[in-house]
Amino acid sequence: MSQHKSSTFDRLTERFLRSVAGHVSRRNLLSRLGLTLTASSALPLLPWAKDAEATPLSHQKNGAPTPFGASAQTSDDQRCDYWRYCAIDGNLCSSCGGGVHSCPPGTEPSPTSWIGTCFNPGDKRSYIIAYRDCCGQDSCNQVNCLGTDGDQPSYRPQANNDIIWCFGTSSQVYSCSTAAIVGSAS
Amino acid sequence: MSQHKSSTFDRLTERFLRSVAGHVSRRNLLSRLGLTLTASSALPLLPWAKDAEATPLSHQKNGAPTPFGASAQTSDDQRCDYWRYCAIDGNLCSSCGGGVHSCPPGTEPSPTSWIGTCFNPGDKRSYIIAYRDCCGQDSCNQVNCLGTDGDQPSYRPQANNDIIWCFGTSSQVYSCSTAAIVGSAS
Amino acid sequence: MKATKAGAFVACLLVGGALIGGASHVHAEEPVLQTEQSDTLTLPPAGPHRVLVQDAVYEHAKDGRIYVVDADKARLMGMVQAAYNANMAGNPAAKAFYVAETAWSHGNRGTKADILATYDSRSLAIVNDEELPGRALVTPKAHNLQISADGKKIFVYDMTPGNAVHIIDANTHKVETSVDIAGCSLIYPWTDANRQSGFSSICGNGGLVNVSLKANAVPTLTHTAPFFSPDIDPVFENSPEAAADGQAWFITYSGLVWPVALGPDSTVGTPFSLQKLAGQKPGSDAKNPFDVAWRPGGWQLAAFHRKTGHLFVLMHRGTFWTHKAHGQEIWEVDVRKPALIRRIPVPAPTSLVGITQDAEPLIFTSDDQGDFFILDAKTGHLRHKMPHLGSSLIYTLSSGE
Amino acid sequence: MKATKAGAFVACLLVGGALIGGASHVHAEEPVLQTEQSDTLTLPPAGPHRVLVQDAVYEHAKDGRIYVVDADKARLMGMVQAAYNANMAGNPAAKAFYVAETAWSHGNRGTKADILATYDSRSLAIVNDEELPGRALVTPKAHNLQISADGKKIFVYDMTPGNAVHIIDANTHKVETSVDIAGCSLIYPWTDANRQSGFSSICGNGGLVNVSLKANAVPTLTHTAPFFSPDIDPVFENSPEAAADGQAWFITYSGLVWPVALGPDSTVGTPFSLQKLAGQKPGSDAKNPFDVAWRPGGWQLAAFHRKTGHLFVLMHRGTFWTHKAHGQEIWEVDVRKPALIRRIPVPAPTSLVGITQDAEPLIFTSDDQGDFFILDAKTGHLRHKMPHLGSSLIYTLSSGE
Repeated sequence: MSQHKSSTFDRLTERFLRSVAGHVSRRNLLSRLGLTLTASSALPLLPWAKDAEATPLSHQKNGAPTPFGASAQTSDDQRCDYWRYCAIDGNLCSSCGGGVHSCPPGTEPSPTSWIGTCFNPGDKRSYIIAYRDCCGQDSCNQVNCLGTDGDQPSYRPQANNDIIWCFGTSSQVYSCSTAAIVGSAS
Repeated sequence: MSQHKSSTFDRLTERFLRSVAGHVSRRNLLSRLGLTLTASSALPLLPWAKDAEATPLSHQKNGAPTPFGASAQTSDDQRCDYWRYCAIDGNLCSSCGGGVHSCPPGTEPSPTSWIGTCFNPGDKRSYIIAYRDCCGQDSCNQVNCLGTDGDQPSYRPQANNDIIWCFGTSSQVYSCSTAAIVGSAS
Repeated sequence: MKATKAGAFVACLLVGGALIGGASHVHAEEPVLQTEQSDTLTLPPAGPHRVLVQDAVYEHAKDGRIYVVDADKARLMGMVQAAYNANMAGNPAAKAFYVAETAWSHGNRGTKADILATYDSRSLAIVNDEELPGRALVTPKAHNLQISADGKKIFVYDMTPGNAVHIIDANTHKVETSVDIAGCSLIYPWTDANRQSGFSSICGNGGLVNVSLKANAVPTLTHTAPFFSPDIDPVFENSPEAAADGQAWFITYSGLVWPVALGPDSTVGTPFSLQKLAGQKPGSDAKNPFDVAWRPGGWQLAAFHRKTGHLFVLMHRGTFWTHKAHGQEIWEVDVRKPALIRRIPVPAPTSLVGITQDAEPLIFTSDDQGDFFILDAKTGHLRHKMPHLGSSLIYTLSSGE
Repeated sequence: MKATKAGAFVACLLVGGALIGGASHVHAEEPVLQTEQSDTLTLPPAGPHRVLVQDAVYEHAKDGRIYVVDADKARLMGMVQAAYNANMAGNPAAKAFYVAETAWSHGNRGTKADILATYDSRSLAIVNDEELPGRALVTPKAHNLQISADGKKIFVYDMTPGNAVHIIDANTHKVETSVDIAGCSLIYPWTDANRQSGFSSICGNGGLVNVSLKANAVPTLTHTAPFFSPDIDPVFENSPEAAADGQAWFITYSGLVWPVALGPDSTVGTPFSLQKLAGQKPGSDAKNPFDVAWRPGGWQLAAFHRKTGHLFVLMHRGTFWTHKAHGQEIWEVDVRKPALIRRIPVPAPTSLVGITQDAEPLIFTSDDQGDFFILDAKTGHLRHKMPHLGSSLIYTLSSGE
């Protein structure tokens, strides 16, 4: 009955995530994340690369594996159809005084994030994007976007864009979301 | 140079207000207000009656001493032009689950209030209205009104509708405003 | 001495008021309007059309709230705070309902408090304001706060990002125990044939974990084999389920409905396709994301009327990965046959569909302006629009739901 | 043991990332986009067109905020919380600015905290988060939080409903002393010819109280005789004043401007009528409320450009008691002559007018949709509209103001 498929890497990281997450108290995990990991290295990567690869060519448009990618643009990171935002949910930090991978002054990037795989129409490659929330100030409410490519429910947390990804920051109040390239998926 | 005029009553209550307010610590005053006064009896009345009376007849319309009163209605207490709302500022409790002089469930009427004098086109009388805020829940945001008849700056606090009149309630969070008749001014 | 002054102050004011009132009767024939007391209203007992409406206030989430609405009169009856990605649970017709919320002592900073607030359903007074060991901070999901069918236990989902469920005694308001549900999330409570209670959660592998609760015993966990693929066709978190009999209807992004009898060993039934019930081909999954079809989507995207077994699902036209798009129609399905009963157009694209549980049910929808719509479920016609009830209306909770 | 696991976890992920990155170069000729670090931006040094814009968020006041705006580029550069009828003070070009705000530990209940937050102007990091003995809860008024001209003292107005001003040392952030100003309110700081500092407050009798502050001495109070009638023609609380020279321009509801030299013994000058400067008859006061005329009104209803001595006042057509109506025009007045320089139409009815203090000044206005407008003060033409910057834009604070 199961249609479940997953790569070895996937299974390994998932099992690991669960083993860490299930047995570590909140404060322990938070402090450990905060103390030992830098913002860029702490990504629990559950890559969506395989899904892009799994999409047959007949189901692609302009080489894009999803409808979002097929109509995305690469020049304006303050619009929702910017290619990296295929799975973003929330305020664009680039419209709030930050940048596409920079937090606005007065906020702090989360060392954890959810992950999407987005198609760049410029080089026809797909990239793994870490959507790192910027935390500590309230919702900045300039350009708000909802990309849902590969967005899964919270029982797949690394692919879920509803979670306030402010684990390990000094305040868990959500301000905006960034979209940093953390790897190529093509 | 002064154009100041005031009734004896005015001066008395004002002097009193100042003597109480100036020398009593916040917690003392609050607890005393909360413990010894009921919602209806604790009104520091700085009546605006004299202003209505001071308006020459040539400057009245339909017997109303102000433009608000001249166009007010007496049937719908969920609209801003209801006669009692001549000096209200905020959400109508009558639109939030309360009534014109009743707080919505889950909120608490302030034992203190600001005071307006409003003209009732129904009986052509002016009444002193106590605008008692309902406190404890957040701004309920249904029908929001700003009546400014007789509204003076906060250096005349009993005539100022900007102040959060939640002194003496268990939470000073503002939800909505009521408009209770506390006397006739005609 | 200060106390005396304050006393004199009050007396003086009362005399002032009386003098003014006394002077007034000379003016006109009509009786002078009487002076009025201030009071606080209490709600009448709830009928089946009392509904709680949650407003997440996405732009200012610290000020989320729950509106208490009389859906017959389309009247707001009161509200309570539901701060920062809050959840609500309970029955507006019962003695109390619950709000799980989060606040910080300095607003956006300072000490964080995760709270389970208990409200009296009639007075909306806060009965208990318990601080929790934690709760998941996530755009609100109904199955992050649930109550057991007997009303005795409250379940709070926590994510640190580890996964746990805190079990709270509804009488004492204290956490009895916390259950680790590693790799799984959400709470679907059930009661089995032996009146044994527990809950199931959805796991990242496409299966379920079933948590059995026995008095004075450590909770026991069983796992159901994976039955769906989270990668290819996940089930919606807001799929409807009834705690009383543990019957869940897990709806997938593509439009399949998995009937699952939840219990200590949950039993997964055979799925049916919503689109096939409408004579259409089944919706494609992630392997074919470009296919445009009618698809389920939204936030509170489905509601279930228990007595008739009718499921109401928000549907829209779109490709795969449009699972959060607003519904354009409500598809009413008899899950017992299964058969499509009707397709009801909505007054405005909506992320929310709700239903009351009585024999004359009302349907609820919303829109992006915070308007709230009340429809007659029998005719599908709009009965009331409550303009700008709030800003981000995301959930309804009706009496007896 | 747990720590080791977490370490292995990170290593595993980094290897995973590297593998994926490494495999990609076979696909296309173009270089693969590089992986990126996350960081937090810091503001460049402020020029004269850096402006703080306060959003009271009336509908959700717990989530009030202050936007930092580059008015040349019409660009939002960051924001900080300004909760529940907050006030802001300071100079965006200085090292720090201040926000006085109020929060409750459980959002709308629990422990109340009145806070004076100090923000670094470049990083927007919170430098100090001092709890205050209290502050006035009132729709924000600029003169409820002020700084002495030398920047060494911060003044916080409190109302319990008694009236006091807390004086805070800007270095230690501690309350040095609290001054009772019974029957008076608001804070207009001044420095006199002897570089003696203090502040004046407006009293309910139409006069001022002047509070002189001397190092290591009890503050001394003097009273100025009443010069206006609060009943008949009150002065606006948001009348402009400069701490540096203590020169205030108290504008009345009817349209009079009272020049007052604030100090230990404030000197009240002769008022002039704004309407008379425009060749109109003076606006009526409360004794004749039906007269329709051009009148001052709004919230931040006036701004003062110190170097030129030009006063910018929001004016609208209306009867008396319309003192909170939005402005339809900005009247630019040279207070030294006095003379009306220009009448500038606003892009949309506005409760706010602001001005930068440089030689190429910009004018700011807003509207009810939270749009922010930036005008060239020399031409009066619109330079930029920032759509929906916020929701209830009520104050601006420019560099050097």
